[in-house]
Order: sequence, then C-alpha cells, then structure tokens
Amino acid sequence: EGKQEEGSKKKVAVVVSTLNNPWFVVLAETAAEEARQLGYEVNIFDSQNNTAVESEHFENAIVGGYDAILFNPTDAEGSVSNVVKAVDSGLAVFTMDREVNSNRATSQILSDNYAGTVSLGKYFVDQLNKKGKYVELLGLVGDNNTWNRSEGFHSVVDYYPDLVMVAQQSADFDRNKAMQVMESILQVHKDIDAVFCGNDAMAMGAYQALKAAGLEQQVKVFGFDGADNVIQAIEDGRIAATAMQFPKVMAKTAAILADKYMNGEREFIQKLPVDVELVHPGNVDHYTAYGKKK
Amino acid sequence: MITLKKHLSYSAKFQSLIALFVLCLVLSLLSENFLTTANVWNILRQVSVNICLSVGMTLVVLTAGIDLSVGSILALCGAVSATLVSYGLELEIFNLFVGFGPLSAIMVGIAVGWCLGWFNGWTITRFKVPPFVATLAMLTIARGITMLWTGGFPINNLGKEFAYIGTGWFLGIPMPVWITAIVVIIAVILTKKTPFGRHIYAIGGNERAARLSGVNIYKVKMMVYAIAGALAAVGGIIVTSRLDSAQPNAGLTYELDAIAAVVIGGTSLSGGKGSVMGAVLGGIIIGVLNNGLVLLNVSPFWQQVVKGLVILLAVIIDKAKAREE
Amino acid sequence: MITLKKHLSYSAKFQSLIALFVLCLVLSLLSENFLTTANVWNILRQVSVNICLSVGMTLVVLTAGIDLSVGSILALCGAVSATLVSYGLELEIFNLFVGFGPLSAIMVGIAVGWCLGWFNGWTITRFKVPPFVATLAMLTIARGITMLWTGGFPINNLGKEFAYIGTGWFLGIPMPVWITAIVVIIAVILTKKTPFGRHIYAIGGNERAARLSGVNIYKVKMMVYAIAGALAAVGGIIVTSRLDSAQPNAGLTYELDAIAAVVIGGTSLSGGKGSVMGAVLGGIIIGVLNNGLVLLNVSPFWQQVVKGLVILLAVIIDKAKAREE
Amino acid sequence: MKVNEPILRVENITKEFPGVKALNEISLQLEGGVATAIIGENGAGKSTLMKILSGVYNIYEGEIYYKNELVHFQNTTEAQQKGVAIIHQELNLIPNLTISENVFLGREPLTSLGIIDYPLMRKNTAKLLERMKLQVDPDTPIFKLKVGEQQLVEITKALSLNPEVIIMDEPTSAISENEVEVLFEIIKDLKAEGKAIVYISHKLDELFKITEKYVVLRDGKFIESGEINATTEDELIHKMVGREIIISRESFQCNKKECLLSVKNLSLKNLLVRDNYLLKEVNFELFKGEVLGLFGLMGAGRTELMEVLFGLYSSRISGEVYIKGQLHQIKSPRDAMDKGLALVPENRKEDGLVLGFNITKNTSLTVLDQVSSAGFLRKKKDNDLATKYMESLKIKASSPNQIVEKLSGGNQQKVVLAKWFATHPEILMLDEPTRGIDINAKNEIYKLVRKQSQNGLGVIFVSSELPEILAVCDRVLVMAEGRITANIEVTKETSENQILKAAIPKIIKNDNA
Ligand SMILES: Nc1ncnc2c1ncn2[C@@H]1O[C@H](COP(=O)(O)OP(=O)(O)OP(=O)(O)O)[C@@H](O)[C@H]1O
Ligand SMILES: Nc1ncnc2c1ncn2[C@@H]1O[C@H](COP(=O)(O)OP(=O)(O)OP(=O)(O)O)[C@@H](O)[C@H]1O
Ligand SMILES: [Mg+2]
Ligand SMILES: [Mg+2]
Repeated sequence: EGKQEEGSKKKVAVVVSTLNNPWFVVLAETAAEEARQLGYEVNIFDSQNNTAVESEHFENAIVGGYDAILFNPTDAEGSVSNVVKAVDSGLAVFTMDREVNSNRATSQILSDNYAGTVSLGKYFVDQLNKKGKYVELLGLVGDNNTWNRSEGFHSVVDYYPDLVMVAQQSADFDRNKAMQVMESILQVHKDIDAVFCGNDAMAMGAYQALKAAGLEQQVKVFGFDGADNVIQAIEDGRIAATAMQFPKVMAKTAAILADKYMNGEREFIQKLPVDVELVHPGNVDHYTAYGKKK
Repeated sequence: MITLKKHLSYSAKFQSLIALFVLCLVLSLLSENFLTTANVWNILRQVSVNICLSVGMTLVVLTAGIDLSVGSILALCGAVSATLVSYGLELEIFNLFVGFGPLSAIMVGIAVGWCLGWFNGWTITRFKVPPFVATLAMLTIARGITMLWTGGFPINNLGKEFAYIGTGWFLGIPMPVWITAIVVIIAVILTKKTPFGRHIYAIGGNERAARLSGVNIYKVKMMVYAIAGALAAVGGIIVTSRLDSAQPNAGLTYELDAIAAVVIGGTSLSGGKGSVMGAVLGGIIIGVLNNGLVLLNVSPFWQQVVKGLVILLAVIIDKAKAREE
Repeated sequence: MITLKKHLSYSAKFQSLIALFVLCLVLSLLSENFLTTANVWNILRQVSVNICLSVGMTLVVLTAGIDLSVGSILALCGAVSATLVSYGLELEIFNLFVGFGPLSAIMVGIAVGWCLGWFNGWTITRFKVPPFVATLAMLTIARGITMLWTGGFPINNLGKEFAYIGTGWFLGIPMPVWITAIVVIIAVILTKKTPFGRHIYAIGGNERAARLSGVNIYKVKMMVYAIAGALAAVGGIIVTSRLDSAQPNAGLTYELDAIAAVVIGGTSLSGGKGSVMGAVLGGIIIGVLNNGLVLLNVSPFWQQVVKGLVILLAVIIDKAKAREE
Repeated sequence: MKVNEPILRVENITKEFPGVKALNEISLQLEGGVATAIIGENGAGKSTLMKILSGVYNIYEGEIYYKNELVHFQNTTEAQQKGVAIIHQELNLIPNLTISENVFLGREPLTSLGIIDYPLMRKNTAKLLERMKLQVDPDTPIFKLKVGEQQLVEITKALSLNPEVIIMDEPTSAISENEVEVLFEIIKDLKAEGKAIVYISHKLDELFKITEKYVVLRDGKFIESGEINATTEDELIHKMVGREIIISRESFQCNKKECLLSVKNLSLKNLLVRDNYLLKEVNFELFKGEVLGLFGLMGAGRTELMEVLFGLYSSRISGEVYIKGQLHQIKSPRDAMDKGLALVPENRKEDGLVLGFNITKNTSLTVLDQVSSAGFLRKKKDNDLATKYMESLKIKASSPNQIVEKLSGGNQQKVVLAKWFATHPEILMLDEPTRGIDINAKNEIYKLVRKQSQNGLGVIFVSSELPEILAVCDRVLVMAEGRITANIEVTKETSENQILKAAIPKIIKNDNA
C-alpha cells in the first residue's frame, strides 16, 4: 500500500531543526528514507535552528503542494503557528523528538528530554556516591532543549548538597567550543570528579580537553544523545554514560503514520512518547549508534 | 551624450534587474508552482524582513560604514515588544505597573532599536571606533541583553492584534509587504530627494570634501545608524508577530544576508555608490533563490552549493552587462 | 623628529598593545589562575587557529578586500585531510586505491585550501565580483561541499601522528603554537621585507597608482586570496587534529572572529594601513577575553555583554591614545 | 573707483605641523576691489595660510580680523557665512554627485515639502556654468568630467556663495588658455563689485595681468609685499627664491638618427559614444635625445594618447606602435615599463601617488627590484634612493619618511617625477609635469629633462603652456579632437599663434564628448 504510479506521487516534507548536528541528520535522513520506501517524493528542509526559517519552509512546503510534514520543531511555542498554518491548509503534521505545545498537530512522536536527563541524573549521583565537584556544559543558551536537559538533570542532582557544581558554562552544543571551555575551566578546577554535557558532541570535546590535561581517568564525562563515537567511547570506558534517544525509531514511526494518513486513516494518538534510555558500560553492548542492536 | 549618461547611471542603478529576471524565467520553467500569486506573496512576505534590514544597511554602507548588529537588535527589540505586550512593564521601585497595547509596545520596541543604533553611531563618531568593531561589539552586547531579558526562553501568546502585523492581509496584500513597501518608499525619497540623502552619498563619496562643504558629518552618521537600528526593530517585530513568539536567538547571521542583499544590489562597500532599490532587488534575488531551490526539491546540502554558484553567476552577469555598456 | 614619526607609526602598529596589557592586568588581579604558565600556553593554543585565519585575512584586508569564506574552507580542508588519513582515497574509475600518511594528507588539505582561495581571487579579479560577494558565495559553496563530503557526520579516530599536530608538545611548546608562530614570522617578513608585501600595501593605498607603477594587481590579489585559503586550511587541520575528529560544522562564523582580530589590531578595512602583528595582538585580546570570562565563571548570559563592552573599550582606549600622540 | 578699506586683516599667524613650522608670524591685509597675489616656492606655506583664513584649520596662533572684528573660524561653514570662500588647490568634489548637487552641497534649496528643489538648483547651476562659459549639463556626474572641467566646477561652487573674500589657490593649474581668459573676466567683475581676491599661482605672467598687490612668502615667513606693477617678474622670482635664476633657452641640436618610438594610425574608441573616437589615426615619431612637445586645448586627447602608449585600454585601440623599429603590443603598464617607457600621469593624487605612503616607499614603488637583494627589500638602498632624488629634485620635506599626503602640492609632483626617473626610462612621457610647480622647480625640471635628453632619453612633454613648450621642446605636436593637427620644429622664430591656430578645433562642438 502507499504505492502510486509515477508523476502523481504524493509529496512528504521533512523539516528538521538543524543539520549541523549528526543526531538530527540521522533523524531527518531516516525519516526521508522510510518515506521514500513507502513510495513518496521526499525533501528535507533545514531550519538552521531558526524558527523564522522554519516558518518559511512551511510556507514553501504549503505552496509546493506537499501533503504531509515530518516535523522536528525548533521551538515548542514558536513552531505552533507553523503547525497551525500547515494543518489549516490541509497538510498532516507529525512531530518528531521535540514537542509542539498545540493539539493541532496530527500526532506527536516525542522523546522526553526531561525524563531522559532525570534518569541520567540518578545514574550520575550514584556514580559519584552522592558527593563531589562537577562542571556542567550547556548547549545553545537560546535553545529550550538546553534548558529541558539542564533542569531535568538538576531536578535530581540538586537534592544532594555534597554534589557541588563548580562551573556552568555554555559550549553551544559544539565539540570544539566544549574543548576550549573545558581547557579553560581546568585551569581553575583540576580537582573535579565529573562533567555533565548537554549533548554528546560536547561530551567528546570535554573528554578531549581532559585527555590533554591527563585527567581522563579521574573525571567522569556524561553526555546526551547516543551518537556513534560516544557509544564506542562508553564501550572502552572513556565516557561514563549517555542518554540514548531513538531518532531512527521516531523517524520511522512518523513516516509510517504519515503513510497511514495518506491512505485515509484519520484517528491518531495525540502523543506517542518514545522513552529515552540510559546507556552505561553495564548495558552498552545492547546498543549501537542512535539505537538498539537488532 | 547626456541622455546616454543618464542611461548609464540608470542601468547601473538597476544592475541586478537582469539577473533577477533570468532567475525568475528559469525557475518558472522548472516549476509550475513558482509563478503562482500564492507563491509570489509568499516570497514577498519572506523577504520583507531582510529588506527592512537591507534598507537600513544601504544607508549605512553608503556612508562607507557597516552595521553587523542588526540581527541582534532585531532579536532584542522583538523580545522587548513581546514582553511589553504580553506582560506589560513592572517597575518595582515605584511599585508601579504599566500595561501596553500592541501599538505602544511596538513603538517602544522601535524606540529601543533607534537608541541602540544611535549608540553605534555615537561610538563611531565620538570615539572614532571603526564601524566594524563598534557594531560587532553591539552584536554581542545586544544578543547578551536579549538572553538576559528572556532568560533564554521564547516569549509567546502575543494576542490577535499583535499577530495581525505579521500574518494579516490588508486590501489583498500581506501586512509585512505593506510595511516593507512603505519603508522602501520613504527610504527612496529620503536618499534621492532630501539634503540628508545627498549628504549620505557625499560622505561616502569623499568625506573630507563633504566636511569642507559644511556637511555635518557626525549628525548624518548618527542618524544613519539610528535609522538602521530602528528598521532592525521593525524587522524584529514582523518576525515576532509572524511566529506569535519572540525567539531569543532570532536573527542570527541576518546581518550577512542584509549586507549580501546590499552588495548584490550593486552598492559598493567603500561607500558613495548604490541605491535603496538595488538592495531591494538584491533581497528579492536571495528570497527567490531560497524559495526556488525548495520548490525544485534540491537537497539541503546541494542547496548551499547551488545558492552560492547562482549568486556568483548573478553578479558576474551584471558586471559583464555593466562593462559592455 | 624622525624618532617621533617612528614612535608614532610604531604605537600605531601596536595600537592594541596597551589594551591587551590593561586587560591582562585586570584579569590577573581577579583570578590567580590567569597568569600561570599552564594557562598562558592554554590561551596561546586556543588563539592559534584564529590567528592563522587572521594573518591571511590581514593580507586580504590590506588590499582593501575581505574574505568571508575562511570558516567554511577551514571545515572542508579539515574534513578532506581527515578522510584521506583515515580512509585514503578510492578512485572507482581506475579501481585504484591510494593510501595517505598524515603528512601527505595534510599537504592535500592545504592544497585544497589554496585552490579554493585562488578561485576566490580569480572571480574577484577576472570578473570584478566584489570580494564580499565572491567570498560569501564561497562561504556557502565550501560549507555545502563539506556537508556533501561528510554526509553531515564527523570523521573520527585519525590516529596518533595526526593528533600530534594539535595536541603534541615540542621543546616545551605546544605544536599549534609552533605552527602559528612560524606562519606569523613568515607573514611579517613577507609584508614588511619583500616587494610582494610592498605591493599589497600599495594596492590597498591606491590601486590605480599601483597599477600605473607597474604592479601586477591581478597576480598580487590572486596570491593574497590563495594564501588566505591555505592558512584557513592550516587552521582546519589544527582544529581537526586537536579534536581528533573533523566536524562538518567546524569554523562556523570564524570569519567574523578573524576580521574582528584584524580590525581590533588597527588594520583599516579600506586597505593600505595595518599590520600582521596588529592582527596577532587582536587575536590574543579576543582569546584572553574568552579565557578570562570562563576563569571568572561569568554566567553565559553576561559573558556576551561583557565581551562586547570590553572590545569596545579596548578600541576606544587605543584611539584615544593614538589621537593624543 | 577702488574702495581700499581692508576687509580681512591677518596678524602674526603661526602654524605648526609635526616637524614643520609651516607659517611663522605672517601678517597681511586684503582690501576690497583688489586682487592680492600670494607667491612663494612649493611648501612656502601659501595653502596653509589660506586654509586658516577659510576655517579649514582652526588651531593656530595669531589673530584674524574680518572687517575689524576679531574672528576665529571653527569650520568652513562659519567662514562661508561670514563671506570667505576658498577654491582649494586640490579638487574637493564628490565624484558620484552631479555638478549641481556638488555646487549646492550643504546648502540645497528646498521646496515647501522639505525635499530638494532640483529645478531651481539646476537653473541656478546652469546660470553659474553659463557665466563660466562651461557647456555641460548640470546633471552630469563629476567623475565624467575632465580635470580641467572639474576645476571650473570648483570655481563655480565658490562663486555661488557670492562671498566678500574669494581665495583662489592655483585655480589655473588645470585649465587651459581660453578658460583662463573667462576666469580673468570674472575676477575683473568681482573686483568691480568691491570683493577682495586672493590669487595664488606659479604662473607669474598671470599675476601681472590680473592682480594689483603681491605678498611673497618663503619658508613660512613673510618676505615682503607691494604694488605688482612696481616690480618685474625677475624681481619677484628673486624675492621668492632668494637668489638669481635665469630661465634661458640655450639652443641645442638633437640629431634625428635613431627613431625610438613610432606610432602608426593609432585610434582609440570612445566607450561612451558609439563609433566616436578619442584618438583618430594618430601618427608620429620620437627620436633619441629629442624633447617632443605635445600641445592642445583641454580635452584634445593628449592624456588618452599617453595612457594608450603606456598600455591602458589595450582592448579598445587599433594601429601599430614600433619601439626601436620593432612592432610591440603594449598590454599593461608593466609591459610598457619593461620596454623602457615611463609615464608621469596628469593627475598626481589619483594616478601618481600612494598618498598614504611616505616619500621613500613612493619613490621605490616602480623599482623595488633595484632596492632589494635576494628577494628582500633593503632599507638602506630604499632610503638612499629617496634621499638621492630629494636632493636632485629639491623636494622640500622633513624627512624621506614624511607621508606624501602631507607634502605641498608641488613637492608631491616632484615625488612622482622621482619615482619615474628612478626607472631610468628610454622614453619618458610627461603629462602636464609642471602643473602646480613653482618657477624655480619648473626650471629644475626643464634642466633635468634637457640633461636626460642629451644623454639620449626621448621625452614627450605634454603641456598647456606654450612658453614652456617653446622653452624645452625641439619639436611640438599639436592635437585637437583626438587628431594630430600640426608638427612644428621649434626654433627662435616659432610663434605662439602658429601653434595655437592648429590647436583650435575646426568645428566648435557644444557637447563635451
Ligand atoms: N597636514 C600637514 N601635516 C604636516 N605638514 C604639512 C601639512 N600640510 C602642509 N604641511 C607642510 O607645510 C608646508 C607648507 O605647505 P603648503 O601646502 O602651504 O605649501 P604651498 O605654499 O601651498 O606649496 P605649493 O605651492 O606646492 O602648493 C610644507 O612644508 C608642507 O610639507
Ligand atoms: N570619462 C570621460 N567622460 C567623457 N568624456 C571623456 C572622458 N574621458 C575622456 N573624455 C574625452 O576624451 C577627450 C580627451 O580627453 P583628455 O583629458 O585626454 O584630453 P587632454 O588633452 O589630455 O585634456 P587635458 O588637457 O585636460 O589633459 C576629451 O574630449 C574628453 O572629453
Ligand atoms: Mg599649495
Ligand atoms: Mg590630459
């Protein structure tokens, strides 16, 4: 089903918040690939973390005669108007990974960053035996995922007075920036026990800095995402843990729902949570880059 | 001879017209969705913000200056207006609360933009700071203040009236297009028909000569940067209202797009040469390109390559055209 | 008299020295970790990349040009070297496989940078495309190619030897610092002691006069952009090697930092005036600032504001200093 | 009819620049209805003094009294409002604005709507241009005008202020005979209206035609003043220079054996007008050791001819150029230099100098290989070269490191000469080389040119001044409308009219293309 003869192919747009981060590249390309498998003409739109650009993509998609949008929003609130615009003009919108605060979306496949960091926070706490100094590297200050993750983490960790955050700096989700910031922080705090990073790129950057300072054994690095080289790093004990979201699962599900929609189905579950799983040396062998091993 | 000279300067002014025309021709052949009224409005609505910035940028560049801070000013002013319209203003000290209607909120936003731009002009004229540095500093400062102001979170639910500015239609034309059109018309008159405008060109053409002719260089420059700031604010309000949300990281790298529009429009960064209409055309070229590449379903990675090549080509064509005359 | 003139041009060249000095003084008072050898090396290692870019940028800016593409070229060349060193090169057509050692991979990377820069120079001189547009186009194109080349994924595990360039030490000095130092020394000699350098200044000072004096403007400009490209590649290789991974989005907005360093260093964007050493100082100022703000654990929100203000202040001090002399 | 009451009185003006005392205790007074000539060598301080009087420099010692009221102009606008206008030595126009916009810059007439009243502005400009007998459309952008035409616009601009005191700093340096006549007519009118005129020029004969009083400056000091017709040219020169100098044309014979340069049917298309030529079938020869004069009215095409020979516009030309007998395509200035040509361009600021460079760097720019060894510049060689020419050309500057922008007009011109003499050319093309140069320096240049030519240098000497043509040249070509209209051997008998006749275009066209 979902197969049409050439020419009259239905069109699916994949609008992704950014392609400057491999995690989202996976999300976007899996969704696109799946939709192609199902016989649709697909195009990927890169919102460059800019809700205004995103809304342009939506307008262009509407004009361009697309039928469904597999959507990874830049912002829970800012993207609402876009979703509404699209749905009003008869497109189906399926959000992936991030939520949009509106019930107009056809269906939302969500990975709960907050919950993810909570479980990561718990693991963090008992890895450090409830005491020690740590550093937090934030993502882009203007990005609300940054804060979801940070808050989730602190909602757990802040219960333990002996866990002191000696520095909190932003590294824009960027590996190089993370390394440089970490290098500088290490000038002041050589006695830290752990680093919590808002994503895996920053985790790797931080690790690079620690390695250069010869502290990689002493300091535990925690990431978020489940990027391939981090899974690798957990296996050989360079990174302590990360929170695995399932971009491929979310992308596939979104594509399949979209296909159902095209074939006339209209009843969809409003919110379809895909939970975030903690990956640590204990269970890392069940996992591979951006997902579970088959 | 005289008519010829006129003709020359004319075609110089509208340099990029040919490029734009060719571009549209090609696109309308490649995609039937391109030349639809819906899409035309769509494009115009999309370029409106960049054109607002570009118009201000043109004035600055004509004085041989540059303004890198427009993107950040856009974000800050958007955020300010949004906060005022949705929360109003609370002055603890006098425990006093001031409510704002959309219009007054917008006015304040624009005022803030004006002041930030004015500050740029002040550092540049008063302390002889190179425009690039002065406005680069403002880029960081304004962005930082935006973050502080919003705490890094977007400001939402700004209400129907406010949304109208960005999403509404009036006489069958989208509001943003109206606003931009008005801005452009005023700017054209300002530059072509008023002493102020001529002084802008004079300063860019030969600052020393302008000063010796009794042009008040400082005043003109201050004005120019202030206007650029105010127009950035206008852009910010359009963006905010279209999204019904003020994003703390709105307008990142918009300064580049604005300058690109200005330069593609044939205005020289060394000042004195160019026109507002040129910038408008430049802005439209960029917009058409972005839109077209999407309609043609070009993959995002290829888009960047193609976009670069087309812009290059567009300018080369113009130059060739200009030279042969 | 002459001594006075010397002194003047000297303090003009090293304008920003005072600002840097003040900055360091303040920081070392605020944080005892600032003036430690460890941190000094740390800062120098961190600024090395930006300085590589700034040196190339200086040459370009001295000819009254500008190069916005350095950030993207940095990313592309880093990616190219990384791929070669970790996967080698496969030529299906001749079903032939070529393996690369670190050194040869690096050479290729730099060669690619040189060619891209050369292409910039070519479009600028051959087709009279304004440098801003030509290099802006290259910015998008090179970024696009990088994305296509890497598929948007980082390239990791580049091996010990390759990592040495970015992380190794030699005679108690970090490799990146060595590399940058060499680059700077060569650039200084080139600009101050060779006809080529003199030509660069002449073109920036008065292109027509330079041409009528028999300077081959086109050749000089091509060279300058090619060098800028090659130095961007060097920067790219340092970054890649330090991270032991080539990031497709490396070098985003680095062009701004580079230009900032150049301008803070007292080089005028209208060309002809300035120096490589100036840019080096400018780069260090920026680096020291970034480092200091982190050492003081200033909140990310405030950092941008402070950074902007300090840069502004630094330049104002210089200007005041320069004027009073 | 003269009303001899001083409008402007200057007392003990002193002005210092880093390193130079440009003016030292200067006092003078300007009367209504009188034209006062300020004369002095290059760098004597004439322009500096005038810039003070017109509010360009507001930092100086001493007093200025305007109609017996002590004034201290902060800027040019204040001076203008009082009624002091200046025509600067160097052009101060905005290239991309039109003539009328330039003339009324800063004082634009407005309509009730607050926008510029272009019709009015155009009308007034047209009137003024009429008075200047300059037939160009007020809407022409400045960059389309020739140097001379631009100079006339500058004058127009000053007159449009109708001031009480009009300062003219070398107004005739860029314009040719007939414009000069027009200017003199206007000056006469102004004097009749009782205005005070300051007239600076290195062309002494003009002073006797148009001025009543003279003031001599030397090295920033006041030397003496008096009635012009109570003195003679030689006396003035003596006062300026402080010693005797004789400008004599000793008869010399160059034997026309070796032909250095021979031009056949050289034509240059006009970019702006279809099938119109800036140069049309130009034919001439230049011999070894010859000084070939090239005379013509402004816009005759002399500059284009020089530039074409120097490798510019190589795409737009037709015809052959033979250097020492063999055919050459000269594609670029570099090319031309390699073939032994050198061009001292007409417009020193735009084409001649890198104003931001010091004397040393400008001088060696053409010969960097000479001052470098093993590919590296040698500071000593570099300085020696500059010092050598500063001495031989008597360039007045505080040191070889002085930025040329800060040099007096004439000294700048000498630096341009220096950098081309340094290339030891075989064919030297001088386009208006003595423009803005004092009588003494002129003489130096004449001598230099003669000396070089005796050593076998071939010189093309473009000039709008017949006396100097007759003084230095063996032979003179006359151009009109891009054609060579005469080729005259210069002897004792050669008369100015003979040359002038050939220079007048046959049909006087009204558009300037
Ligand atoms: N801005 C300046 N800075 C430093 N020195 C200057 C400046 N302007 C002029 N001078 C010096 O002051 C002296 C007088 O210059 P000025 O231009 O008045 O001479 P002038 O009489 O006009 O010569 P000319 O006939 O060549 O125009 C010269 O030695 C010149 O080098
Ligand atoms: N940019 C231009 N626009 C219009 N006409 C031009 C331009 N350049 C040159 N011309 C015309 O070309 C002819 C030659 O000008 P050119 O200045 O070479 O003559 P010239 O004899 O050197 O005059 P001058 O005595 O001022 O040097 C003139 O008719 C002039 O009007
Ligand atoms: Mg003078
Ligand atoms: Mg001429």
